[in-house]
Amino acid sequence: MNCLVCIEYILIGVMILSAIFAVEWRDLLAAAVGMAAVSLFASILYLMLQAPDVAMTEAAIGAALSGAVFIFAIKRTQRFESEEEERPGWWIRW
Amino acid sequence: MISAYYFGAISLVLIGLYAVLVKKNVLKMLIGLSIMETGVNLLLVSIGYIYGRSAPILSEGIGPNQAVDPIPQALVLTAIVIGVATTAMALSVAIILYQKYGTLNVEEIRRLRG
Amino acid sequence: MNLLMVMLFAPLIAGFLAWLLDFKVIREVIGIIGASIPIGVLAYYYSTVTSESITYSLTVGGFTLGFHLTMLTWYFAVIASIVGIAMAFGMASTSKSSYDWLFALISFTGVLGVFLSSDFVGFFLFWELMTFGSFMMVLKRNRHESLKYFVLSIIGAYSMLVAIGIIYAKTGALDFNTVQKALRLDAMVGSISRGETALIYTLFLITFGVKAGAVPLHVWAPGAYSENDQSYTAFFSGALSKAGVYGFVLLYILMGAKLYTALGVFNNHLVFAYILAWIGAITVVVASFLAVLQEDIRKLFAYSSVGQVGYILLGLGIGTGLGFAGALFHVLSHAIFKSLFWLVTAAIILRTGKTRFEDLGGLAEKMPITFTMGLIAVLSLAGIPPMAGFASKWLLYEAAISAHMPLVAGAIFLGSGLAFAYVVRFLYAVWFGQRPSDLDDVKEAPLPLLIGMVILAIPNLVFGIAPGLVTGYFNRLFGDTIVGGNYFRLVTPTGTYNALLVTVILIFGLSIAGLIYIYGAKTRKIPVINTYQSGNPVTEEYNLSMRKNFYRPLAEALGFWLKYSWDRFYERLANLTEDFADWLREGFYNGNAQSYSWYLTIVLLILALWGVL
Amino acid sequence: MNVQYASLLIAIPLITAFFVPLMKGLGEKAIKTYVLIITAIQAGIATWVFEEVYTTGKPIIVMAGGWRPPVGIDLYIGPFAALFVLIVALVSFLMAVFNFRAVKVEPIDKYAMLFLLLMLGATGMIATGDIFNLFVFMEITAITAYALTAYNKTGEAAEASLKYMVLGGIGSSFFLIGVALIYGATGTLNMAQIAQLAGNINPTVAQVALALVIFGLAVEAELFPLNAWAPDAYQAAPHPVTAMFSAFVVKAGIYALARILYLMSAVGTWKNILHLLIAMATLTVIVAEFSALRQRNVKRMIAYSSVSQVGLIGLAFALGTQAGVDAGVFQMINHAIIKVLLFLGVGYVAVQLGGAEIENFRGLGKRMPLTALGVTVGSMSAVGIPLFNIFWSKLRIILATVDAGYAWAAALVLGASVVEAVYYFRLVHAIWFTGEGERLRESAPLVAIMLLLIAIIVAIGIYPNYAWSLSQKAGNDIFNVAQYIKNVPLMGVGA
Amino acid sequence: MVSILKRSLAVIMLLIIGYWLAQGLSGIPFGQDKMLVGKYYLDNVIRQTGAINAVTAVVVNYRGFDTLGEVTVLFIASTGVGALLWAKRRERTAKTEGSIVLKTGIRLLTPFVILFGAYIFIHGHLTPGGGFPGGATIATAFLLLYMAYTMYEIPRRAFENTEGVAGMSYVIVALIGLAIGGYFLFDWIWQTWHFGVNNVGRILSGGFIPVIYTIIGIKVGTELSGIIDNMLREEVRE
Repeated sequence: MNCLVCIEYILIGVMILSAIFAVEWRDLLAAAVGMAAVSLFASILYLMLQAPDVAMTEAAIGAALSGAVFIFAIKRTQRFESEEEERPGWWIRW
Repeated sequence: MISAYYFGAISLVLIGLYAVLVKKNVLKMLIGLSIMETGVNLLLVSIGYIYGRSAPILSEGIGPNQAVDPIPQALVLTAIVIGVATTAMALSVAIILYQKYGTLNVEEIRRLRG
Repeated sequence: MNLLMVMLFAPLIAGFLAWLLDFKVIREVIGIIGASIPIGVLAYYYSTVTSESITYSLTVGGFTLGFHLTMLTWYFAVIASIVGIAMAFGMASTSKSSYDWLFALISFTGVLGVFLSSDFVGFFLFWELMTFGSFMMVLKRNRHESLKYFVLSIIGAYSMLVAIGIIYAKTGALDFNTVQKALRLDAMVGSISRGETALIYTLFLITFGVKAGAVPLHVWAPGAYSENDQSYTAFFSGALSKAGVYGFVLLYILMGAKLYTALGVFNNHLVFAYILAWIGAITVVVASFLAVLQEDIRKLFAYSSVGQVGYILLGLGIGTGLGFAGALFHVLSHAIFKSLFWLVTAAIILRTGKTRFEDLGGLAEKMPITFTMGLIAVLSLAGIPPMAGFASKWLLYEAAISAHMPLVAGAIFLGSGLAFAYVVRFLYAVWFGQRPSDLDDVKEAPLPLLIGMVILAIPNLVFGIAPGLVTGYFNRLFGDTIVGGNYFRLVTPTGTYNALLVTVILIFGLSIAGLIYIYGAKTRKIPVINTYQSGNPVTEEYNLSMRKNFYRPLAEALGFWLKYSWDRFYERLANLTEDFADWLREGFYNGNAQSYSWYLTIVLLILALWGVL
Repeated sequence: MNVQYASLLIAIPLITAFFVPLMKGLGEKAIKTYVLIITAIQAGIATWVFEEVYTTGKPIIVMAGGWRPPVGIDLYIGPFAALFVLIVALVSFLMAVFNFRAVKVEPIDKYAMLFLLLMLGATGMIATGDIFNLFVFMEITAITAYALTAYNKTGEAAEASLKYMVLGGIGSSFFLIGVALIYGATGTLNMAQIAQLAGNINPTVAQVALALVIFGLAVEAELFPLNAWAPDAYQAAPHPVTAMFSAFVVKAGIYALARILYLMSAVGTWKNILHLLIAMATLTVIVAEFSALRQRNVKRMIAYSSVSQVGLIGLAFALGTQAGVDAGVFQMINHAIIKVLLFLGVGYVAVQLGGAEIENFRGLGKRMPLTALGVTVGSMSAVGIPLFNIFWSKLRIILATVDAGYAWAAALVLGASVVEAVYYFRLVHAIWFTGEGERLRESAPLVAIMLLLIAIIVAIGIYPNYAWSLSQKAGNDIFNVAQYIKNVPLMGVGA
Repeated sequence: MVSILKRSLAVIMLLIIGYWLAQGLSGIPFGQDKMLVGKYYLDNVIRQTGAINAVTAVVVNYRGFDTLGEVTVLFIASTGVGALLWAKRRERTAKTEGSIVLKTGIRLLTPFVILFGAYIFIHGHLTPGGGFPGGATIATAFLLLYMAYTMYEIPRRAFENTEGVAGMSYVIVALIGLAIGGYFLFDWIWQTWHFGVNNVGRILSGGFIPVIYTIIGIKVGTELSGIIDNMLREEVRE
């Protein structure tokens, strides 16, 4: 196993982790940032998959603009998920 | 055994779908959809990857036999833009919903039923 | 353009013209002309049709619609046409609306088309057209009743559609000739399984049963017949319900052999026919009892119609040549006497505006011609010679006896008795007795209506005195001597009926009685007053008279049975369905976007399990 | 004339939609007239294409960029596409007339753009011969539909749009996964080439890919249980848009479904997918009919009815026989006509009387007799009464269904149709035999449209031969995959 | 409790679906050469389109129809957002002005960011990037302006018109192709005029790709800025 594969695995792992965080975080702002992070990691992966065009587009549109639009929408609605949702699982409580 | 990229892509799709299925907040569901789209895009690009080849930019030193498949990349370019378009539409709908219903909980947004 | 098509579409076109040219007299004239063309064409074709059948075909939507005029279809078409023209005359007086003309004549075309079609597509098409026209007639007057009629008709139509579909899938054909040949062949080969045959049979049974008004699918009939223009009801009950009967005849022709081999024999009777016979018998008994208990003229005749069609089914179900002859004869006689009844009812309602027995009485003096017509109808229905009704019932009875079906014969007898019971009531309560004071200025029925009645009364007498005219036609139709004798005499294996002789004797006896009545008895005219309660004041709670609750003791005796009503059963079923619909709707379309995405995931899961397992 | 000019079908709506922002200041009337003119032009082009395809009998293959497929994207305008592009254009034209009355909510210029692009999306979906291009056009249609559903900007509209969006989003994501799998397995995106290569795909991949693609399209095609968005969207959308949804947006989805289904018929698990689709279609009909039964809102009721009729089309397409496909196409034509009529009538009543609740329909026969006539004819046709057009297609479908050996499906569908008959019956009764009211003035153009549609309905009902022969040709276009492959001038890349 | 059940049910279902998808994907080996049409593109891209970047050539030229649709989708999104968030009068409601560092920085940066975006889309046929990221970069410039200044608003009318004109020009370029070469979206600059044939690998080559990418870049930039603008302005009632 060479180092590049290592990095790949780590990146994919982190991407999945941030996806989980994006889904589980109750603070929607944080969740939107998490989503943008997923896009960002994905764009690095695109780069590793020899797709620089896609990487650029994903970074510019998927991560930056999409995240920004999400943040604006959150600003115009509500920041937290409503309260009747039960306490999140142990893996997220910290 | 499938590749790590496939694994990552499918995981993203499933995590996104999970958010749609379980999270009651509309914005959370939309985040889920967005993550799903990212996953699908990743899948498409990884299908086009070929070991040991470089990006399909045929400048000096890179001939037609040293480049990866350009088609999935072209498709993903389109798909990303479509994804952001959907997201923007969805978010403006969510804003209207919040104005009219005062909540973003899908269980309360159900005037149309039956 | 073929003359057959002219005849078929003349009523339809006349209907549309009458609807468009909605002016008082023009409308009626167009309608009557349109309705009288078919009988003219049929008369023209009489000599041709006895030697060969006439066919014609159209191509519509990739389907070929074939039409044929054979001896059988000619017979049915003539019945429909006679009733149709009588209806047109009746409607000229009773109906003031172009809407009625349009849909009545549409259904006329529908009925003719059903009789003339020689393939399933045309048959179904005209079947629907006829249903549609009659449904629109009911819809205008009563929503609840029309809904019942509608739902049952649709169920019937769709059953037929599925049955036709199965036949098409099995034989690859839709025209009667090919289907008949294929099914006859299949009776030997047996590639259509028993279950499938039974399914087709059941589906057709539902379809034709609905239209013929066989118990338990009769629930639409009383309401639809009574909540209607009574002139149209003459056609509805007289001709349209015969389409169901024709369907059963067709069933015999097309798949008799197949049904025989597939379903077998029980007690020396064909099973499928036996079922039909019993349905007929039950219909006769149930409907006749219910008819007796009615307090409304329209309801009474409505149930009576249901019951009389039961006779026809019963005759068909006997399954012998004689049974067929009786049934087909009864088709004719029921059409003419029941339509006559309805026209008489129409006249009564037109002139008095009343429909309940308790409000009527003593009209014989005011409407003598109508009364005479009513009398003819009563005699015919009750099966008193020398009317057509007697001849046909006699044939049916003979058929039941010779086929060794005593129970069925009993049903015929019981039905006749009950029929007598209710017509007597009609005869007395409407025409005789004390006349309510508000009916003192009632006038005779208008001329067109009388013409219509006369058109129907004449065949009643003619075919009553010369029943051999009809049976002779049947003999040619079957190509075999089923009922012997000449014009006036009917000879069957078990008995003989000489109509002319009976008539002569009857006229002779009646004249003697008349002479005695006029000259012999000392009569005095006294005003009729309500005195037959032995001087006791009549209390409202137990007021039994010929006009009111006359058969109440019977109703009390039948109380246990009357508790169960098919009508209520269906209503409950309908309510259950609606509740189920609500439950389904609220449960599935619950408004939650999340649940909807769960549905999507479940479908994915199904797909996945499919792939994984 | 160069057949490549058929690409104007795509170009005209696009360029005109892009032009709308420039005429923002001209006011509402001008923009609506503009849309009317554009749809008329589009209808003209579509008529030309239709003529061309049906007189020569050859499909028009538009090759974008001059690249022969599979290198470039081709538009395959065969008999089916020619017919349906024409229907799309005509329906849009009629609805552009209806816009004058029905759409009052600002901003009209945006509405006009979305309206034109909805037409474009459906046209593209029907015409395209490339599976990813299909996805793009599907998204154009879907996103336009999301926007138009929410266009009224009420809470209900936004809610309906949200549901549509969530379900559509999931559907399109999985569709794209399916496309990715197909691409990965065959290396091409051209439908004809996929059909050529379909038999060689690894069976597992083929099974997953076909299932996912069908799943994604079934969401658009409103098959149970993926149709939960449909009644809401139909109810909340502006009236002309609802008619367009029912008349061609769904049709485009179901066409795409059928097209891909038959293209992939070489796949091993094809029969299983057919069984599943038949079950889904049958359930669609049943559930939708029952749901419509006690509906108070007539627009929603007709929406359910539309869903059920579409289920019928789905059933016909899923039979896997030539007869079934022909019958399905026939039903598509007829259904488009009657649903335009019904939604036009109901929408007009809702505009005039302030709502589509059944109460507003009482006495309609006296208040707006011609509209009432339109709704009545539409209802009677929907039930399948002879002399109206749906009768023929329903008959064809039932015969085909039984012929294919699915008598139970036919029986269930017909059983559900009894329910349909009941609720239409109630509507017709409420219109003609209850209630009273003053006679209102009815708009002449709308009445003219309704009378035209009634005439077409009755004409097809009495003389279905022409429409039937058209649908046979169109059905053959879908069913006969070998012919389709032969018609596309494939370049022979890799094959 | 119900919720935990629901969650676990969802997880189980998703795992099964995931397994199924993975099973399907296992039939498509990762990293292997599976190209069919792609190979053709790589072999012929320079000769046929004059672009070095094969992805760009595929996006704009070979599969130009997709891109046209893609541009339309974005146009729909901006239109749709505009239609949905429309109100008689709207204003920005941001309270906090950006810090002085941010303001100054952005004032300095904006022209460069826009220039960079333009660079990206003009060089689309040579280097990675193209109209979409380029346009997005331009939009980012406006996003930064919005963030820094509470009162800043884009010239909306002009932007919308630009959007429309850009879209129209795209279609017109395609229609010129139809008129000149007989095919919609035909690359008339390269294939008919043979413009820049000797220039492959430099900016003045690639047929209509730079033209279209410029159009797309402008269009995407204005559209995305329009979306941002629409999201940020809220309805005000007098």
